[in-house]
This record gives sequence, C-alpha cells and structure tokens, in this order.
Amino acid sequence: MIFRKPVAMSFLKTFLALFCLLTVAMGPVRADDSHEALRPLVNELASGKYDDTERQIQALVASGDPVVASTLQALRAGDLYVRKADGLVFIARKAGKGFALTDPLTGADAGEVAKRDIDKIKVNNKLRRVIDASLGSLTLLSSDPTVRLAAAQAVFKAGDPEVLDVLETALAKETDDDVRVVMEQARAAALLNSDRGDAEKLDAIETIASAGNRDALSLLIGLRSATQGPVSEAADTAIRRIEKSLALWDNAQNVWYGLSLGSVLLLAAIGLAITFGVMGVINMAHGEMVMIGAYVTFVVQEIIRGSAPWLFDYSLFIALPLAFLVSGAIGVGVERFIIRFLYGRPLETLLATWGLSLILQQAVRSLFGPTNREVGNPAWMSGAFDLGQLTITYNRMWIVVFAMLVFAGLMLVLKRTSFGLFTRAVTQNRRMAASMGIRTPWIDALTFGLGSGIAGIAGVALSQIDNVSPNLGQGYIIDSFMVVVFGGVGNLWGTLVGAMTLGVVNKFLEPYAGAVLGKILVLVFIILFIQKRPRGLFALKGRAVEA
Amino acid sequence: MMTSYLFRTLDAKAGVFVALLLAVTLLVPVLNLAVPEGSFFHVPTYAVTLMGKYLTYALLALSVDLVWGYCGILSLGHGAFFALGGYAMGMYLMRQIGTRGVYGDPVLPDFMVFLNWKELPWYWYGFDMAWFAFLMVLVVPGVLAFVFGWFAFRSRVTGVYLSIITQALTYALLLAFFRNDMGFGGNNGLTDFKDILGFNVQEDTTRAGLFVASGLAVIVCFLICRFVTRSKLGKVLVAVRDAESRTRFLGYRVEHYKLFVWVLSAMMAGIAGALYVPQVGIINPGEFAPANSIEVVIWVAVGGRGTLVGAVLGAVLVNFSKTWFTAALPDVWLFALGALFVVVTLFLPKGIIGTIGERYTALRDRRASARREAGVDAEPQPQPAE
Amino acid sequence: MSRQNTLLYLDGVSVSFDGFKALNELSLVIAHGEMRAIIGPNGAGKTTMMDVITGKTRPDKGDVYFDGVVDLTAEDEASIAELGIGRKFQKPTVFESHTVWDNLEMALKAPRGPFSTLFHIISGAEKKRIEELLDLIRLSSKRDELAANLSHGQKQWLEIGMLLAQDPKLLLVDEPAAGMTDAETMETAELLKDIARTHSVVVVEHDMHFIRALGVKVTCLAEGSVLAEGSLDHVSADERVIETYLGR
Amino acid sequence: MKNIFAQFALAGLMGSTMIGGALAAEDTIKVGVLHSLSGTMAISETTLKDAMLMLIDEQNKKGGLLGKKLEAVVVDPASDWPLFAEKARELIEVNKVDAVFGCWTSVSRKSVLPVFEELNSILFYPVQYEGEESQRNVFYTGAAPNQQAIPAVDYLMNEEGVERWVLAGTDYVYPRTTNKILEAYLKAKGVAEEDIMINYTPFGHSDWQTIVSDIKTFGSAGKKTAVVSTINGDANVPFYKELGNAGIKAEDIPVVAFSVGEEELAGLDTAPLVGHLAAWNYFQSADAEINAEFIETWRAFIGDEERVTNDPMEAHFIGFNMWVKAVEAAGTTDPDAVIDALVGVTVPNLTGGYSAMMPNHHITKPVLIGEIQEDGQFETVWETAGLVPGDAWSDYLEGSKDLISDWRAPMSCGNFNVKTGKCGGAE
Repeated sequence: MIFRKPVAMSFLKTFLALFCLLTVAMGPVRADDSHEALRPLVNELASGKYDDTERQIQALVASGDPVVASTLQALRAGDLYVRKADGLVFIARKAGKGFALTDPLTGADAGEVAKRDIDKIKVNNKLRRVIDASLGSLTLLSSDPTVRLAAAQAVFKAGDPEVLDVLETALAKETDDDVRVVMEQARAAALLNSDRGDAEKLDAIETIASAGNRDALSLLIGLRSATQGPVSEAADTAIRRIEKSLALWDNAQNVWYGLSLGSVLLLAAIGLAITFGVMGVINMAHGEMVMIGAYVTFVVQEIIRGSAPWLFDYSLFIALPLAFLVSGAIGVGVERFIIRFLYGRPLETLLATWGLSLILQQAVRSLFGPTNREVGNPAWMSGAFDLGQLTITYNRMWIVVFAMLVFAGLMLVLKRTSFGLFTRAVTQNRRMAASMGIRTPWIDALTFGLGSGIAGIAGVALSQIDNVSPNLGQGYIIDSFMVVVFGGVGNLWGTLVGAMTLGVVNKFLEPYAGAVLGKILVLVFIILFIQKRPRGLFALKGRAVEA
Repeated sequence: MMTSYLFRTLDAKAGVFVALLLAVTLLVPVLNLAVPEGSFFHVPTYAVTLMGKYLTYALLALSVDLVWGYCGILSLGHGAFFALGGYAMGMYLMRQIGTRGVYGDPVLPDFMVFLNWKELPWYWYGFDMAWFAFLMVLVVPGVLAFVFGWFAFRSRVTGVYLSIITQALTYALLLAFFRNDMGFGGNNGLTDFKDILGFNVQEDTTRAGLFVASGLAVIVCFLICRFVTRSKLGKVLVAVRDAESRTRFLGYRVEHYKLFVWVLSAMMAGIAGALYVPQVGIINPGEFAPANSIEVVIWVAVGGRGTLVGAVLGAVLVNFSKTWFTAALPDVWLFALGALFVVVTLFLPKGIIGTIGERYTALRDRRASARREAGVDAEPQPQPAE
Repeated sequence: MSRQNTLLYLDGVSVSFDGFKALNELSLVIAHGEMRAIIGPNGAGKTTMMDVITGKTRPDKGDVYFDGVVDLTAEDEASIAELGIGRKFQKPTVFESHTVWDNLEMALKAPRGPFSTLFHIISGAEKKRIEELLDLIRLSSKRDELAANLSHGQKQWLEIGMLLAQDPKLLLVDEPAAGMTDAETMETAELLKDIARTHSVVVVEHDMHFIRALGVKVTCLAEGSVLAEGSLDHVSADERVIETYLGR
Repeated sequence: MKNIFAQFALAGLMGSTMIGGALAAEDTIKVGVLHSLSGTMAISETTLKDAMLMLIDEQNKKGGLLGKKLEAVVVDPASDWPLFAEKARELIEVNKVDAVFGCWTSVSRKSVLPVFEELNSILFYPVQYEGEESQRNVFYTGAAPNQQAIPAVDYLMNEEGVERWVLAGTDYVYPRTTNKILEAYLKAKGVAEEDIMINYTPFGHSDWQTIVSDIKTFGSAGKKTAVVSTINGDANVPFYKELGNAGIKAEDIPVVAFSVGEEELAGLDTAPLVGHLAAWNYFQSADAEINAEFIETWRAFIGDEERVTNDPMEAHFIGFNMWVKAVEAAGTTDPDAVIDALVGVTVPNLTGGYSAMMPNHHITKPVLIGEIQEDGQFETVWETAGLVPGDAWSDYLEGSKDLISDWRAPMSCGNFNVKTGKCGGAE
C-alpha cells in the first residue's frame, strides 16, 4: 500500500510548507476574505473526473492554507456538495428535509436547500487514501494522542519520504509510547523511500521487521523489488524472518479458528444433545428452534432501534432470555401436542418434527418475509484486536466464551438441580421414576423445552455471524446431528469434545484441501470414526449398552 | 419348486396390486397416444411424465421400505444411490448428445468445453455404450453400498448411528458433486439430453416408453421384494429387525443378511434414479441432498412401513399432493405438506396401509379370541425398537 | 483336569465392566452329556458367564474351550451357535412379530447363509420335526399365533423349543422356571430331564424346588467365582453358601 | 383400498389438467411466473414474483394487452431444479401461458431450456449469468459477463490502480465461467499469474475466517489488491460480516461484488462495508424520474416504505415491457410471431436510458459501479460512457470466441461459428 505516484509526492511536498506555516503562526485561523483566493479552487472540485479531483486537491493544498483541512475532511466524508444554481461548493449536512449549507472557507452559514438543488461531489477509495495520507501528515502534531496514532498509521501506509522532517519533529515531541512506536515505524517506512544513506535504511529495515506483522511484510516485499544491493538483501532476510514467525502464528490462528468454528457447532448442537441425545427424539425441527431464536434477536433489535436506540449495545442481553422463553415455550408446546404421543417410536418423531420444521419455516417466511433480516453487531461485538500476530474478532471471541458458558450452565442444571436429577431419572427409567412420584409428563415437556430454549439462545449467537433468514436452521441441522452422534448420543461432554474436534480438524484441513474438500474429508472422517467406535466418542460401556 | 416360489411371491392381495399397477402402466400410454387431444379420456403428456416420475419415486420408496421396513436399517442416505444411478444414466445421455451440443464438440459435454477441459476424464469412458451405462446403473450404487455396508455392518453400527452416517455419506457426495473439478457439471449437473437408445427423449412415444419402463420396473422390483421378504431370509430379516442379538445366538450371520438386502436395495434405488433422469430431463447434485433422503423415508412412513404396497402408495400420494399444493396454493403449500406429515404420524402411526391392515387383523383376532380358551391373557408388548 | 475330553472348559476367566468385576478367576468344567445346575445370588456373574460362553462378552483374561479344542474367545455369537451351543435367555426373547411356527422354523438346524435361506423351501422332514417340537412344548394349538400373544410361560417353552430345534451339543438355560406356576415349573423340570438324556445342559435357576427336581450336580457362584460345587445337599450344607446365598 | 387411492391420484391428476384446460378457455392472456417461493432460493426469487405481479397489475390498469386482461399464473418450483422443468411444462401445457418470466439460478434455467424448446414458448430470464448460451425461446434480460465483470475490473484497474486480484466465488458455473473470463482478460492486460488468486467455497458457506485471513495475506505483497467476488447471495452476509470485523477497509482491499444488491445489503449492517463496490446495470439510487416512479409504485404495491428495489427487478421491468411491446407489434401472442417481433424492440430502462433487444436475445445496458453507503444503498461512482450490448459468447474463452448468435432470418442460429461458417458450435 505504498504509492510512489509523482502526483502524491509533489502535493505532499506542499504539506511541508503548510506544516511550517502552522508551526510559525499557530494562532487562531482568521476567518476573513484572505481565503477568498481559494474560492475558485474549491469550486473547481465540482468539475471533472477523479484524476482531476486529485489534481484539484493538490492545487488546494498547494495554497498552504490550513482551512483546506476541514474542506478535505468534508470531501472525504462525502459532505461536500455543489449548488446547481451557481456552481458554488458548500459543506452540506442533512437538516430536516433539505440540507444546511456552510461555506467551506469561512465556515459561515449559507442557508438551507432541498436535495435536488445540490449535487454531491463524489470520492472513491483512491481519493480517500490520498486525503487520509495528507490529513495524516497534517495531524501528526494534534494534541489528541488517538488522532496522532491514526495520523502515524496513515503516514506509515503512505510511506512518503516527504513527511520525514515532520515525522522527526513529531517524534521529538512525542510523549505517548504507543504512538511513538508507530511513528518510528512510519519514519522507517518513509525513510526507506527517501534518498537517505544505506546505513540508515538498514536500521529502518530492522525497525520495521521488529513489527513482524503483515503490513511490515508487505512494505518490505515492495522494497525488495524496488531496490537492489545491501538494502534489498537486508530486506530479503527480514522478510524471511517475518514469514517464518508468521508461519508459526498461522498454526495458532488455525487452532483459534477451529475453536471458534467448534463453539459455533457446539451452540448449534447442544440443544439437540438434549432433545435427541437425552430424550431420543430425532428432532428435525431443532434447526428451526435456532432460527426462531435468531428472529427474536431481530425483533428485539427492531424495537430498540425504533424506541430506545441507546439500548442497542444491550440488545443481545435482552434477546437472550426472550429467545430462551420463546423457543422453550414452542418446545414445550410441541412436546405436549406432538412428541409425547410418540415416545418409544423415535422414527415417528423424525417424521413429525420434519413436518413441523416445514411448518415453522413457512410460518416465519410468511411473518417476516423470505429475505434476510438485519441483525446488527453491538459495538462490543464488532471489530477485532491483535494478540501477537493473530487477529481475533470480538464476535468470534464472545461466541466462544458464550458457548462455554451455555455448556457449563447446562451441565450445572442437569447435574446439580433436582430438575436435572428428575430428567435423568425419567430418561433412564420412565416407569420407575413415575412410581417414585416424579410427574414424568411435565419433566418430559420441560426437558424438551430446555433443549429448544438452548437452541433459541444459540440462535441469538448465530444471528451475529450468519444470515437471519428462514433457511438459517437448515444450514445447521445436519452438522448438529453429526456433532451429537460423533460425540456419543446422550453424553454432553461428548458433544463438547466432538464439536471442538470437528471444528479444529476442519480448520486445519481447509488451507490445504480448500473449504469444500475440507468439509467432505471431515464427513468421511466421521464415517470412518463411527466404524471404529460404533457408539461415538464417549460411549457407554458394559451391560447397559445391550439393554 | 418354481410354483412354490411363485405361490410364495404372489398371494391374492399382491396379485390385485400387481394387476392394478400393470393396468395403469399399459392404460396411461394408450390414453396418451391413442386417444385424441380433445377427448375427456386423453391423458396429456405432462401427466404422463409426471406419473412416470411418481413411479420412479415409488421404486425408490420400495427400496427404502425393504431395508427399513423389513430389516430395521433406517437409511437417511438412500438418495445417494438414487442419484448415482441417475448420474450413470445422465452420463450416457450426455454422450448421446454428440455434436449437437452448443459447441458441437463430438466428445466433450458443453460444461467441459467452456471450463476448458482438454479431454474426457477416464471415468467417463464407456458411457457412450448403452449396455455399459446401464450396467453401471446397478454396479456403481451396488459397489458403494457393498463397501459402506461391509464396514458399517461388520463393526455393528446400528440405530441412529447408522442413520446419521448414511446421511453423512450422501451429504459428502452432495458436496463432492457440487465441485466442478469433479467433472460432473457441478451444480448445473447434466441436462439438455437429446435422445436415449436412438429415440428422441422429447417425443411423446419415448415418454410413454419410459413410463411403461418405470411401471414395469416397479412391478418387477415389487415382486422381487415380495420374493425376498416372504422367504425364510425375509423372516430372518424381520427377526434381525426385532431382536438382532437373539438372531445371532440362533447362528445367523446378521451382517451378511444386512449386507445382502442393503446392496439389493441400493441397486433398486439406482434403477429408480436411472429411470427418473430421462423423464425429468436433468440430474444435479441436489438429488444427494439429505433432505430428499429424509423425504423418501417419510413417503414410506406415510404409506405404511414394512408393507411394500404402502411404500408405493405413500410415494405416489405425497408427491401427488406436493404437485397439487405447489400449483394450487404456492404461497402456503408447505403448511399443508408439513401438516400432512404431522397428522399422519399422530393419527395413522402405522401409515395408511399399516393401519388398514391392523384394523383387519384386530377384527380377525376378536373373532379368534372368542373361540380361544379362557385363562390365557396376551400381555401388551412394547413396539419393536428401531 | 485336562480339557481334552471335556465339552465346556472355563479356566481363570475374568470380566470387568468399568471396574466392577463381574467374573473373577471363574473356572468351570462341563463333561459330555452332563447336566449342571448353577445357583447363586444376583450379580454372582451367572448371566455374564453365559455371555462369555456364547461370545457376547469377551473375557479380559482366561480360557474358554468347547469340545476341548475350540477356543470360544476367538469366535463370534453366530459361529458359536453354529458350533452347537444354544442359549435360552433369562427374559424370554422370542421373535414377537413371527408366529410360533416361524420361530421354530428359523431355529431349525439348517444352512444359515443368506442365499440358502433365500431359496429355502421347507421340506417334509422339517415340517415333521417342527410338529414334534410343537407337541413337546405343548404349543401345537398355537402354531399360528404371533409369539407376541403368548403368555410368559408359553414364551419360556417356545424358547426352549427353539433351543431344541437348533439341536445343539450344549444348552445354556437361564432361569427357565421364572414366572411359572408350580405346575409349569415341574413340567419344565421334566422337560429338561428328557432333553438332558440326549444333550449336555447348563441350567441357571434360583428356584430350589426346581433344582431339587432336576437332581443334578450343582455349582454355586458368588462374586464371579465358584463358591461350592457338588450335590445340592452338599452345596446347601456349605457354610459360605448359606452365608452368601441361601441365608439362615 | 389401495386401488382407490391410486385411482384418486390418477383422477386428481387428470382433474388438475382438466381445470387447467378450462381456465385457458377464459378470455385472458396468461403470464407464467416461475420463481421459487420456498427453499433456499426463495430469499431472492420471491421479490421477483411480487415484481411481476406488480408489473402485470400496472399493465392491466393501463387496459391490459390486445384488449384482454393479463392474468398471472404463479407456481412454486421450490428451489428444486427438476421441479422447475415440471412446473414450466405445467404452465405451458396445462395453464396455456403465453410467456413465462422466471428462474434465477443457472441450473434452473438449464433445467427448463429443453421444455421451452420442445413446447416452443417464451422465457424471460432476469438475472446476470455466465453467458455461453443463446436459445431461440429464451430472452436474457440480465447481464452477460461483459456487461458486469469486465467493466468492473477495468474500473479497479484504471481508477484504483489495482495490480493484484483475488477472484473469490461460490463453486458453481456462474463464478467458474466469470472467473475463467476474468483470468483470461487480466492476463491479456499483462497481470502475472502469481498476482491472481482464485478461491471457491460451497453454497451457503458461513465460516469465512480462513478465507478472509488468506485474502489479508495475499493482499500484503506490496501491491494494491482487490477482491472480485462472485459469491452467491446467501453466503455474502457472513462473508461481509467477517470482512468488516477483520478490519479490511475498502481503502485497503476493495471488494467488488456481482451478486450483492440492495436486497442482500438489507440483510446486514453496512457501516463497516462503506466503500466496497458492486457492479450492476441498475441501482435503486439511480437518479431518474422513471426510477423514482417505479420505486414509488413498488413500495405502494408491497405496502412497505422501506422495501428496496434491485437489478433483477429492473431486468423484469425491461423484459416485461419488451414483451408487451412485441405482442402489440405482432398483434398476437403467438410465440413465433412474438419471438421475431421482440428482436429490435427498445424500451426505457430505469436508469434514464433505453435498452434494446438484440438479435442474440440479450439486451443493451449501461454498466454502473456503485459504492456501498451506510444506508444500504449504492452510490454510483462510475458508469460506462454508452450502452454495452450483451455478448452471449465470450471472446475470452477458447470454446466460444468464434461463436456468434443471431436469431433473425436467414441465419437464425444461436451458435454460429464464424470460422467454419456453420451453425452448430466449434467443430
């Protein structure tokens, strides 16, 4: 992402001038007609293609007037419009029906106009990069460290030698260590493109290599091809070093991906581990329970968007219990009206639940329409952070955590509560349990409800990474059955281990075999594994098996 | 000897059924070809192909009923054998296109041409010969079933475990055939067939012919199933279904019996697929979809598990209502279909034929028990587990 | 004693499920033509012993030989049955959805391969044999009934009939008298004695009257190994037997 | 008993056909709508069904066609490809429709082709597709590769200075072909082998972690990199979510998609995607009176003020109007007459211009490159100077570069080989 286009160069040169001007007279920007000289330049932005726009920006910048910074920001944000009537350019912001115009130079209010009276001045990704780079080198001295950080990163990407002096001044002033590190990087990057001596460049390579991340790698590869002699060699060795370490990190990355995929599988399967694993109901409607959970999330978010936007970040916490209740309630209903007539006839449950899944899908389709519905990620679920060289996205991380919590919670319920005790009693020996005064019908209903409810909250999690559409459930049902059976029916630990194993295996196969073949291999693996252990990973042993 | 075999295979009930099937098989084409358009009795070609499709489905259902109804092997992956048979036929039909493809390549099918394949992959050899292709229709599903069954049954994979790995099998094949690198046309599958054994597949006469072929196939396979299930082997199969380990203690090698019926059933499914493809005019990986296989099981369950006739009936009935619903109430037909399944399960637990049969025997028992000496009480028995 | 001229020979057989020792160094010898009664408290390992003999359960260690030469631990259920060991289960397990007649026909000694059964047509001889058995087990009148509709006792007998139909060298009979009226019990005892004339039999039973009626050598198992062996009187006089099983 | 059932099935079947016949007798012109309303494709196709109903509605308000009312016959092929063929046959044979508007996936089109050929009816196919086809009874109102993919690549190359390419797609024929074409095109433009990465994923792929990180890696080779995505509709949402979370910004690695329209974007939070691109022949944001009208009618019809419009809808809009015009010109709905009349018909498109039906049964379209906005809309950042005529046979594929299509007499051939001068492919 380094561009050495003459255009960029020359107009960045002028930023230097601009910068000096800033340092000399840091006084308040005087809003007087001294800017009027820029007026024609600004208005020119409205005409021509992107290349022209780039030239115009450069011209603007050349004027060395700090006021253009705000104009450029507006341009980047797409807030710069031209008034059709007189071809004047304004910063326009939505105000009620129309747009409120402000003069880009004086900042004076220029009244309101309707949408149709003005035209947006379009920018594309390239122009955005250009503007970023220039603004970056402009804001290196901002008082706000975060701004400085952003600026430093922009300059690093640009890697433009012209900003070296600015960088060095900034470095000298810099107090924040994090920012300093990045600035060092940026300086090195810029230096490598400058005409400084090899000695300095070799140090620069060291500095960059020490970052050891993809950006550094990309930069060095570019350098290797661009230069020759000792620098090129040094770059080459550095590249190999980075690549080696990255190769190691890739394995770690795969493990992480595997675990995160595994926990998705776990979430999808764990409800089934109860309805199918514990109760022996071949529950084909399980996927739909998950889907319903996802739709609950959608509804909750819709309501929040409409009435209480400030709640949005908590939408999931509101959705979780609701999803559990809704899916759970449906589950109980299903058990009462359908499943309970079918105990001891697992195959018929397959048939009925299959019919049920068709009905539920169509119901949701009629209710919410067949298209995807938008479920947003709350702030704390978006973005990623770097752990060493692996990027961990927040939503994946929270889903892993969530899956573990759900599992632990379920274990607790089944092992520690009297309800769990009853459940196990009923599923192991219905008659005996009944004779001991356990109200088996209700235990059945509640157990099924529990399984469905868990599926529901799984839906909440899955809504964060996948489509929310009537087909959501179909995508997971098969995998879920695979996981449960692979792990060993009726054994929650099996489900956990099974899910994680399949996830990791899948993710280690994918880079070599590709996504499709990888999945096929996993399925073959399952088939073969079942030959080895006909009752799954965690099979029950002893006489109980035959019983 | 032969006579006793015949007697074993064809009792009165089966006779009626076969006669009826035969009648339909022969009557429909006549009504389609001989009777003029306008006439009330004219059967449009549309209906012929449609019923032809039903018949192939019926055959598929028959094959599932044989393993599930009589041997308790619940296959959630029979669609795989069906599709493989279909692909074998499809490959033959593709080769028949010859230079009539859009690129006019004498050897390569169109999809290979525009994906820049240079020559025909080895596994396509021989499919230009009808006899070889038709042989493959039996061999490919048969061999897959044999290999899969050999391992699964020997290591005593049973119940849901077996069901799920059959599902894994068809799912894996689904993904595999989706890959364009496999050389089976990827998602588009094989289509745009021109002619079969020299007859244009779009001719009414050809369609009628295929219909008759399907009808006969169903009849023959039905008789084979009868022959198998009514034999001592059939009794052993049922024994395996109800009490597998007990059968072992009688000295029967359960895995051999399972393997035999499993392979037989897979071949039937293959034939069904092979007859299906030329009638619907396309074979694509979608046929491997686990959902399809599950639906087949449902046809059988609706008709009545372990009654052969029920399987045929269920397949026709469910698919007929599907056709009807999708046209009559396109927006909500899934409700109708889903409801059908639920209702059947709840109120006709043994399926249509099964329930009828039960009523009948119940009646007979009541008569019998009147005569039966007192003091002997038949205690209720639990349902045989799957 | 050497296993050469024995019919069934168990030596130092141990089996454990998840730590629980079902059989513990069990040794037992059945001679040709012998009839043996096995008694013992629940969990003594009686059924497990049968499982081991019939190949349902693999012993962790120990030898199990049939006819002195055949190592049963290397065979599976089917081949063991083929060798001539028939078993009747504690809980009567007949094929519910088959008629009495079909149950016997399937048990009848004949080639067991799929193809031979596929083309099998029942012969006069076989019919005759089945008739005999029906008389023997007193079920002639119920030949066309579904086994499911038989009473408990009748099922026990049908299963014994199936056992005979196999015409095995050794019969393993697990609690034949369970759930029978006293009359039935005595009849069953008689039946078994008849059988014992032509076959070797191992009977597991709790019912002392029944054992006494059989009047054969008795082995008492406890905690997976032999506690005492000998005539019923001798065994029931044994202190430990009284302690662990008969009670005072 | 069983016989009764069988007879019922038989009778019912005939019954249905009879009813069909009866309906056909009524004095309406029937239009078939063949879009999946259930199954995996319902997500995209249901909208088109509604669009067709609206168009037919509007036409009837204008007094119908040839003095007759139009009647829509809707069936549900349920995303089941053989069922498409069956339903097409039902529409034509039983319901006696005069034209069919439908299909989305290539396979569904392939599946119905023989039926339309045999029964000589008309199909309007509204979705962008891989080309390599020109059939007498089919009119392709969606984009051919040269009306979408190639201009998009040109834009990235010229305007954004992209030097390194990731061609990511779902593993089916449209992406395969498009990528083949693009690969050939890029190489022709002097892009090196190692600067092209091609990646295929299964349908409905939902776990994009590995691929996204691969793209990141591929992008860190010191050259400006872009992703050309032919990922199938449903898999896009998780893909973009992963992309957004992994912090791949449009400024760093822009993604240009060919199957992501307003409908797909409605399904996700577009904030992190701003700046990523899509190439279509129509955007809802298109600044034209006729478009504003269309959107208004659509929202009124569907009763949802938020409902979006998209490119395939425009395709149906164009196709339907072309058919109407052709029928009026021919004065009959007889297929042969209409098929001939259709070639050369010109109707307004929704981007303020006109689209014409060409002899190869494809149409002329403008190509627009749009950037994703926060509000889930696209902002056109670039468009072709004039209209681009759809090219049935790509010039970048060996098999087809010598083929042309012209359904006018005397040639009337869909795959005329200019080398051999023969109709009927390469040999």
